[in-house]
Amino acid sequence: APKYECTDPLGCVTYAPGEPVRIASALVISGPNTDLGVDSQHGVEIAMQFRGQLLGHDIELQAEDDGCSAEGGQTAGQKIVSDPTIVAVVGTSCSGAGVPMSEVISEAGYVMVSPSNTAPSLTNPDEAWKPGYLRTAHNDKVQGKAMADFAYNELGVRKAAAIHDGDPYTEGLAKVFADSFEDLGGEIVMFTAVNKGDSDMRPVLAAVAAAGPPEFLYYPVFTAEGGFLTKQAKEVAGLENTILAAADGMISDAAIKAVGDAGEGMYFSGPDLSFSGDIYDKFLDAYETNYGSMPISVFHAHAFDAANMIFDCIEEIATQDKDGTIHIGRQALRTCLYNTKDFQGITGTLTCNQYGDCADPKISVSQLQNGAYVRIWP
Amino acid sequence: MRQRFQDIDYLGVVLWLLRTGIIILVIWGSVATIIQNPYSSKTWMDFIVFGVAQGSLYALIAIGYTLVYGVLFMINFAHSEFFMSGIFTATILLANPMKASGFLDSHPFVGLGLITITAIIVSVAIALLTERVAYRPLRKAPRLVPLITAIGASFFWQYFFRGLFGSEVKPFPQIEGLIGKIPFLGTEILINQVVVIVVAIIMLIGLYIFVMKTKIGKSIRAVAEDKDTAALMGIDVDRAISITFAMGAAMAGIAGVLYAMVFRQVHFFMGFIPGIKAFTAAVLGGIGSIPGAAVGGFFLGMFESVGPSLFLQGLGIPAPHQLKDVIAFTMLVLVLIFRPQGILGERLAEKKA
Amino acid sequence: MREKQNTLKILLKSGLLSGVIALSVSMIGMVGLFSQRDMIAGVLTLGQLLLFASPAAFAYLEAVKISKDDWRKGLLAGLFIGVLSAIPLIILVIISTLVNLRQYFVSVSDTLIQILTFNQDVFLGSILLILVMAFVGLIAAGMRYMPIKYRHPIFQGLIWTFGVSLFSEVLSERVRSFFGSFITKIMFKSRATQPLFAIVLFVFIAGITYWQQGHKSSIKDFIDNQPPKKKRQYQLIFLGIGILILIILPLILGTYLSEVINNVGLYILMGLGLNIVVGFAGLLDLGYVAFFAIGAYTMAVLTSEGALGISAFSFWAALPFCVAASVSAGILLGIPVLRMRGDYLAIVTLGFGEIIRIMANSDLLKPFIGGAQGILQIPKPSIGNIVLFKPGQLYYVILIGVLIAAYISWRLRDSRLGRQWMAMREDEDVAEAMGINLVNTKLLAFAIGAGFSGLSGAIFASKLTSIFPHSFNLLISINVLSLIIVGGLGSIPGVVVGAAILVGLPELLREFKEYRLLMYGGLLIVMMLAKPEGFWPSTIQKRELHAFQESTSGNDT
Amino acid sequence: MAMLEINDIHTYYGNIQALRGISLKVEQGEIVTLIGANGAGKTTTLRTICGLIKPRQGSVYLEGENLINYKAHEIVYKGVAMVPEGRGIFAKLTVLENLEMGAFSRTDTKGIQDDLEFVYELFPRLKERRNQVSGTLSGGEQQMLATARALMARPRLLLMDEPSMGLAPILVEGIFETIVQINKEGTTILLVEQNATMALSVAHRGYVLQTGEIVLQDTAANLKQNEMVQKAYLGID
Amino acid sequence: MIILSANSVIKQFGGLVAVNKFTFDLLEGQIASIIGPNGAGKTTFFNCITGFYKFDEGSIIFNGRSLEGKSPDLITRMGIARTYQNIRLFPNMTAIENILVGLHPRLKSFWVEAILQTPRVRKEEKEAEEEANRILDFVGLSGLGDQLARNLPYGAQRRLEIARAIASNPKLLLLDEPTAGMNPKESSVMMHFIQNLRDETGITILLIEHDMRVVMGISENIAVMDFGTKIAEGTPTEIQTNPRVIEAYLGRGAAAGFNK
Ligand SMILES: Nc1ncnc2c1ncn2[C@@H]1O[C@H](COP(=O)(O)OP(=O)(O)OP(=O)(O)O)[C@@H](O)[C@H]1O
Ligand SMILES: Nc1ncnc2c1ncn2[C@@H]1O[C@H](COP(=O)(O)OP(=O)(O)OP(=O)(O)O)[C@@H](O)[C@H]1O
Ligand SMILES: [Mg+2]
Ligand SMILES: [Mg+2]
Repeated sequence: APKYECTDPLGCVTYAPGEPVRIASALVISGPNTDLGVDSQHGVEIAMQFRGQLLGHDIELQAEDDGCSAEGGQTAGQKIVSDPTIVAVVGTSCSGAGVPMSEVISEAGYVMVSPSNTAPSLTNPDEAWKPGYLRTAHNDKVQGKAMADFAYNELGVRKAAAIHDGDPYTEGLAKVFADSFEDLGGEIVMFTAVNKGDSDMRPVLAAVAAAGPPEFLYYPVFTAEGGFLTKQAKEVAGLENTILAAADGMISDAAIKAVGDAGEGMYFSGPDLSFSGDIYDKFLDAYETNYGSMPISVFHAHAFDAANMIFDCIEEIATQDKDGTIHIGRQALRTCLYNTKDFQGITGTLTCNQYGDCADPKISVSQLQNGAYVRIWP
Repeated sequence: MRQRFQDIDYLGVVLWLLRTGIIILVIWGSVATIIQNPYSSKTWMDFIVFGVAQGSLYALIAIGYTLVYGVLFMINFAHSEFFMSGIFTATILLANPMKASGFLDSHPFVGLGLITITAIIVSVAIALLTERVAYRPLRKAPRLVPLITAIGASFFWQYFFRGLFGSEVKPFPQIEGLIGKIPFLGTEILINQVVVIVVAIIMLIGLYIFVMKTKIGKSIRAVAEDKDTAALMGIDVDRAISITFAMGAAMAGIAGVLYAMVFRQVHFFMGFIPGIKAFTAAVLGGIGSIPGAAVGGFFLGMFESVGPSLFLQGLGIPAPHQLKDVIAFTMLVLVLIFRPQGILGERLAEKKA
Repeated sequence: MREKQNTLKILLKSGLLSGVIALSVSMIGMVGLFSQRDMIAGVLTLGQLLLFASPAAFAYLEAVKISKDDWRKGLLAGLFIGVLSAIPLIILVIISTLVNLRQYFVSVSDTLIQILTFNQDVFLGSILLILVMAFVGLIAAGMRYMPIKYRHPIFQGLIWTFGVSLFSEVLSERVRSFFGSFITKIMFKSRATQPLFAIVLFVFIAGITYWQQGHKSSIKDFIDNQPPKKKRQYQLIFLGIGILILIILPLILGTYLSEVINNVGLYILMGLGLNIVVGFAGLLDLGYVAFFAIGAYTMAVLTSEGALGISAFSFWAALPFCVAASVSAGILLGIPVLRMRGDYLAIVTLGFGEIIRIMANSDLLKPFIGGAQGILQIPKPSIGNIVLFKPGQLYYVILIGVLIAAYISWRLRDSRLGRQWMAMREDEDVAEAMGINLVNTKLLAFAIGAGFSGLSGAIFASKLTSIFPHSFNLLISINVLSLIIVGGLGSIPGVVVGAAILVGLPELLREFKEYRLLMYGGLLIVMMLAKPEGFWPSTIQKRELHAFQESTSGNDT
Repeated sequence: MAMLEINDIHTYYGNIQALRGISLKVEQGEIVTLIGANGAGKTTTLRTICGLIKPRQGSVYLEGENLINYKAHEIVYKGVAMVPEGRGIFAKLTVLENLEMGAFSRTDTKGIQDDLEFVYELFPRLKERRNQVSGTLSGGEQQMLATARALMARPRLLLMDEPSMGLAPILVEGIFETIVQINKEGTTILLVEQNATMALSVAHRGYVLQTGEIVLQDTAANLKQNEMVQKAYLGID
Repeated sequence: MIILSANSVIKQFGGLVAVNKFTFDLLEGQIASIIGPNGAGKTTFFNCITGFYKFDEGSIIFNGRSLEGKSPDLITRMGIARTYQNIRLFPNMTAIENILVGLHPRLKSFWVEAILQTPRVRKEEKEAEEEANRILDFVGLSGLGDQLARNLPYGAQRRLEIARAIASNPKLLLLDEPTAGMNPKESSVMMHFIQNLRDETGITILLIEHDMRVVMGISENIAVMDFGTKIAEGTPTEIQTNPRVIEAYLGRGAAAGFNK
């Protein structure tokens, strides 16, 4: 038989018979944001389980840690690209890790699909976008705007305040919310911040109360700070009637417990989680069996979709020898992924643009009612 | 010429500029804020109460740093973990199960008592274990060595408890009877804040009396001054040091319970920032001094609570509360420039010869 | 009679202690997690190794306390310790069948119980556990009674086998790139060693060690025995080889390990700077990361092609400004803290580090340095048209930085300024009375230390191409301080050793995940207890430690 | 039975050997002095007796009981007190608190009160200053305090390390008078002194220490006349 | 010629007046002593001279220049060196290193030169080393240069402290109880050493001492201090017989001793 010759400009990955197709994940699986990454990793693992084999090859996952930091992202990236048998990456969890990692991945000719990077800069070619980067997570611009929309139009509030905690994700989201809300004609009475790790939020809440008090208070932070803000807001004079709202950083079991009664009636923006369909039911079953609990954060579905997008493309573009050896062109894989159109995933119907924004940006708002998130909008 | 130049105390000039600069900035900011008058006097009162409550917690934790520092001249980085371990354990093993079973609601104070005792026991046990394993063998080593083991112990315990109880934020139940507000000087304060402040003050005074008046307290002070001579008096130095750790840890354990009462959630990482703040408070007040730790704690709590709104808001600084730690540390520097020994620190002899 | 009681006390104490430790590693989830990780494929998992480590260690250490020479008693003791070690675990297993422990202790999962009971039911599993633990204790105690001639090679063999197994992921990647996948498959399976290879490795190392015992001659002895002129020649040759290795290192290490080395290098650079401040001048600085941040931000602002950048500067043109900015910051910080002593200094510098980080993260400075969103699009250094993109290329930039810093440190240490620092460190008042201007001397230490850190930060920013305030937290300062002390305070090679241990090792052990910091903490404690003077102590540190030993020996004996 | 008997003590600081086989005896009611050059090991001998350093070899008997396995603070309970070199007062504690620390090993409140009166009588100056923070006392007063504090333990054996060091001549006389007086009250004293002339004039017997070894022992009167002692320690040529 | 002139110096600690209007002149080349009861303020006076304490009132003029407000390092560079009542060597540095630190004010090299290893630095370092060894020999510690200061015998430490002090080439040397803790024999040796030092170098020496044999043996002028004030000044014979001094300081016994 004629020997296969690789013509792909970025090179090819070849798997001999019996060798597994290797993909990597680079998610945050240590440190304070562990839940986020572990949940996504489980999503990838279930996708692998469902797929079983790719063109007669097993699939193997090399799980790396992005540490939720720029350094962590870069190191994980270097580790991945030092292994030529890895064909694609699901990651990163955190946008901060995504920026340097996408650079490493891109330069080495690999491809990565992030399940949970939401920073606008990552898919902006004038800022951080690099060829080979895609994501199934929504862009923050969408979520912030959606929340503003909901507050202004749906709840009819005109005075709002926003608080962030200095996290890039939180800050970005709060900013987009504030800008959008003002664009809609509302008034932002205060845009302020706390620090990660703070516990006494009363002074800042009192300042917010004194500034308005706002009808609506949006703090898209994570569980710990969010818990403090929620509980203490109820205790600060002037904020008794303010509507509280947070974002997907606080959509989790732990968050429900952390806010307790104080969170009753509070709103949460986030990717639409009312996933439905057979696949998702099967997914949840598998999740429960494998890990003994229901998903702990929101991005498992995005990771599942990301992995499946990659698998689909591999199946589409790989060339197979008679003996079962497969060859995957790296550029071909990239092109295929960027051309993804109407991909039917758990998170919706995904279509990627030329800068890798693939999400079907369905943002919903849910309300905490009797200790459970209930989707109320749209 | 060179001589003349050297004679100028340019350091003094720079220091003068620095502190005058800070003071002018603070005054300017405050005046601007007051002119804008964004807050009612009730809000100001709130800020003060918040600050005092937070300060009480800092003070209680700071005691542990100050006691250990006074005796061993060592920054016990792991102290923040003594604080965390007690209440974290008590919350998971006691408070939440008691809440679930309804016991806590039917017997709130018995329950709270049990939680407190458990928290103290765990904190003290962790402290004694740490002292025995990581500090005692290094008592006479160069000073930075135990500092490093303390840092190591801090990491170790943090992640030990994370492994044990998980990384999630855990809720701490509300205690019936401590919910609500009471009127106070034209404003209302939360009952749990009152409890925090009162308990903290009682504990601080009690501890001070204990250290100054009782035999054990005096033996600790003697050990602090000179271990060999203390042994010559018949004092068991190891025991005295263990007691010191235990007292500090017990205070931290109580601080943990108060913290949980006010903030109602616990986490394996919850000790880190209060720990740093409390150590700052201890230094601010004059490390080694018990009243100093108390004063430092209250001051720091006040700076953090009132500072951003008073000093920064008027200057039009965005998100002033984000900078509260900047204020806290700047105030620390300011105080130390004026009083290098801290607010109540003992005069380190001007310079010994 | 009393003797017997004593024996029983020792055994009970060490057995239960060992059991509690085994229980702890199980309950915090380490055993469970690491059981998924094979060491020797199909034979031994890391989790098992961890579980058996404590009875093995206690049996080995305690058995001799029972009887120094009667090995039968010793073996019995080992057995006993092993059995006792199993008891807390069995209690855990039994309780877990009665109550759902997982609602309290998240790591006590069914998987853990299965591991502890070897997938059997509670009764059988417990018996098995006791037997296995007893066996481990027995073997470990037995080792102690083995003549050193055999014991030493066995230990060496074990250490190497476990070491290679532990690092098999990285090693297999290297082996593959050098020798191809066929050989790799013989040696490694996924992230573990193949059993056969493990055996061969063990036998080989043990054999070599055994053989070496008879031929005690080291290269050092050989050189020391040469005449002075020859000796110098040999030293030059070794220096040459050393430099050559440094130059070709990235080729040997490959991409990932080069990346690790680069990270270590940046820490070495910082460590060298902090070593001047803390090690030479004795000023405890806990906010050292501030200068790193300032160097990084200066580089970012000057070179970034994004919205915030001035972009007119190349990496090389910006570098002096970065160093200058850090040096100025060093002096600026130095002035208010000059009169503070000891730990007052520590907390104020800590505050300074936090102030810098918070300001960088603040909305106040966001228009200038990006706030939480950081600064993106920082170009990598380039020489001519070649962009130093790969870790293996950036390596040389870092290497040159480290060499320059090390050279400066070394020269300064032996200079008049070095003596000034040393004197100040020993006794500030007297140093001043010796005519030393404390202000200048301290400020110089801060400034030079800050300069190294700024350089490191500048390279860091360029290496990462994007920086976020988050990267400049207190942990970095703590890490740098720890590494210079673990390496040996005041020692220049110590910085390298310390960075390799505290930065390189955790980097390679990424798979320990959330237990990395726990192990890091434990490691710090163990290392300081074992080697309070550090791994490569400076002369002065040795002297101080000597004083420490002299004064403690009295209390210990 | 001798009050104190030490046999063949070898004490080390790390690897430096400070004592090379010291043996000496102090009988009940005696004042015994140890003289020797700087670094001869006098302080080390006292520290070994009271347990602050443990010897590698040798034994220390107090009225027949071996002290080697006791820690320093336990030895205090056996009736040994020391006035350490450089006085070692607790500078931040008041005079009274210092004295109370001296009685730390005792629980008989009444006895302590009596002894307090006794030392106040011995050193009326301390009574005047009882509430002063002791760090601000003058050198001589601090020396009185250190001695008084040791007496508060009501020791049977009192070890004194250079009580006259750094004191004004007028105080030196006073200190030696006090030593004699304490001894008369029934306390056995082992005295280390540089001021050999004075020491030998109050002591009953003396030992001469040289680089960690006893080179001479005799009655105080004889030692005073000894030519070698005169030359080496009394400065009489 | 008067080299040091203190005029009505006052130093207070809180309410305590440690030095009270102390006036004292020191002639160049003299060996003079300050004596007085414990706590009289002698060491405090030394600390005022050397800039360790800022005195509250009065003036101290050294070689025509006021010492007021000067920092210790400057004062050392002006030519005053001292030793301490409790030896304060740099314990973990060797004897030679201690002296090299003492030589500091005489060295000129700049730290940048040290990095570049300019010939000037090398020359200076070499000379400094030689000078340090010379001083070591002079104080009689030849061969002990590589010993850690901490490990030296007590007497040697005292000498090393003096060596370190004279390394800066001072015009005035302040010695605080140089014979404390020495036996009579050792004190005599030290006494002769001090006398020699002055005779050979012409340096002015001011010492504080409680050992009357030393004080009376070598001092040319003695000031007696009590409660911070000067209660007497004069030659040894004058002082020995001064009733106020006997009353406050010497005691009858010591005074009687001199008369023997
Ligand atoms: N902490 C220590 N570390 C090391 N060596 C020591 C220590 N203390 C004392 N030495 C050494 O032990 C020896 C005996 O010292 P010791 O203090 O007992 O002498 P001494 O007779 O009391 O002298 P002095 O008259 O100076 O008080 C000396 O050589 C001294 O250097
Ligand atoms: N830093 C200080 N703070 C407060 N009081 C001090 C300080 N330094 C010295 N004193 C007090 O000043 C007085 C004089 O002390 P100084 O040390 O000068 O005495 P001295 O004459 O040297 O005595 P001695 O002969 O005992 O050394 C003493 O009462 C002392 O307690
Ligand atoms: Mg002595
Ligand atoms: Mg004095």
